[in-house]
Amino acid sequence: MKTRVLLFGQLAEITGSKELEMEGCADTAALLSILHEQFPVLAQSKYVVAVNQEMISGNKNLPENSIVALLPPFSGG
Amino acid sequence: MKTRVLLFGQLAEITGSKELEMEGCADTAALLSILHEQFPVLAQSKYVVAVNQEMISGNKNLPENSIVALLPPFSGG
Amino acid sequence: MKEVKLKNIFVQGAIAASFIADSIQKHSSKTGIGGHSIFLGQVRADEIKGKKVTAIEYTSYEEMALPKMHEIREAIFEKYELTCMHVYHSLGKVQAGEICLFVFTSAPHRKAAIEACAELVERIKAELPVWGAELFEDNTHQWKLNQ
Amino acid sequence: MKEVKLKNIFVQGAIAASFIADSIQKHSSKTGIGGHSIFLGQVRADEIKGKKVTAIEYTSYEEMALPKMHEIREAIFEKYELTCMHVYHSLGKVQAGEICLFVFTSAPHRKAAIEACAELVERIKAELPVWGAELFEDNTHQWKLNQ
Repeated sequence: MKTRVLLFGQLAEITGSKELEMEGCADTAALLSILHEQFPVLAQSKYVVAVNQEMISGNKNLPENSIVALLPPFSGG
Repeated sequence: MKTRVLLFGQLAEITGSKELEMEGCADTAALLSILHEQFPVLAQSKYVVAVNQEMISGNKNLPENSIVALLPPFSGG
Repeated sequence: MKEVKLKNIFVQGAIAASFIADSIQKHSSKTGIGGHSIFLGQVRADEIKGKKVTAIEYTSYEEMALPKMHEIREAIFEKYELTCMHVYHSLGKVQAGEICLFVFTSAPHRKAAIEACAELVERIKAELPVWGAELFEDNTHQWKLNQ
Repeated sequence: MKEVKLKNIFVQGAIAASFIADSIQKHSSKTGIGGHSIFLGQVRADEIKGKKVTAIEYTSYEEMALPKMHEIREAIFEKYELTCMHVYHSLGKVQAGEICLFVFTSAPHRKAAIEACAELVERIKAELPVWGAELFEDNTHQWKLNQ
């Protein structure tokens, strides 16, 4: 089961990439736990999570080919 | 004792003139009473009075060469 | 007699979009500005008792309007942290669809610019001795009333 | 998948004053409009720890930003009696002194235009997934924080 992970702003700098592909994550909690382990600074960063362009709170199942986006605080305008 | 009277907007239409010169008016009450007699529609019109570019309320003495302006409701912008 | 040099806000006829653009452009050198707020009054082709407004003709008692505008300007600068403030009001005839009022405030932060602009518009409409005659197609007119 | 045609609000680089003028000019044919309210965001040359911001580089998650903007647009049209509404936001690099956000509302009466514009600006800043990196003279940067 594949998941595309998109990273924006400072989060892309922390991971060194704007996009990651992850395998075998059944839900967002599992996915984030792997990411936090791999990138400890990410665990301390402020961000919200969107699955398939919808903001979520709490844990969320990830169907095949989901797109998970990690969004740091917005600063447009 | 001369007083210049300036009329704006619809008030100038009522009097037929944007400017009048009046003689012997010691105060604004005297001046307005003469004007109201001469132009009865003016008496029924809404306006504020300025003497030498300062808005007044109530009666006000008129020194020589005062400029009295009759200002209908503002509608700029 | 006040010896203050009064800024003239009145322009003859409509305010052109290109004039507004130039005014915006001039602020690019003021790099402390973070936000601009602009209000534009536009002449509406209202239909009143079956007759259409084609233009508004503005007149003012300028000798009173300019000192009053000066007073408003000072009060707004006192109240809000602004970088600059510009006000232009048409005199004479302005056709329906054309701009008759241009209020422009700039500030380091958006809140001051937005609030100052809104307050300026209200004060200009309420306090400046300016009158608009709404002209109809048949050459009659009526005097505008501000809401 | 929504089948709504989403309006693109993003433009590459700064928003030119001439573009704003054209946008204003186009409204002269809409003679039901009585007032326009415009907000312009301008990049500030802030000094942070002795280093000057020379530009902001904007990025967005457009696939989320455009549906969100659509939602905001609908809500604002629902809430205020507006004739029209236009929003443009820069992506990529915008130099200090240049315009990065253009919000433009028009209505028969000023109150709706002014309030809708102010609310739009707040919602755009709070809800659109857009990020600004403040670039310094020495090629370092920091991520902007909205107030």
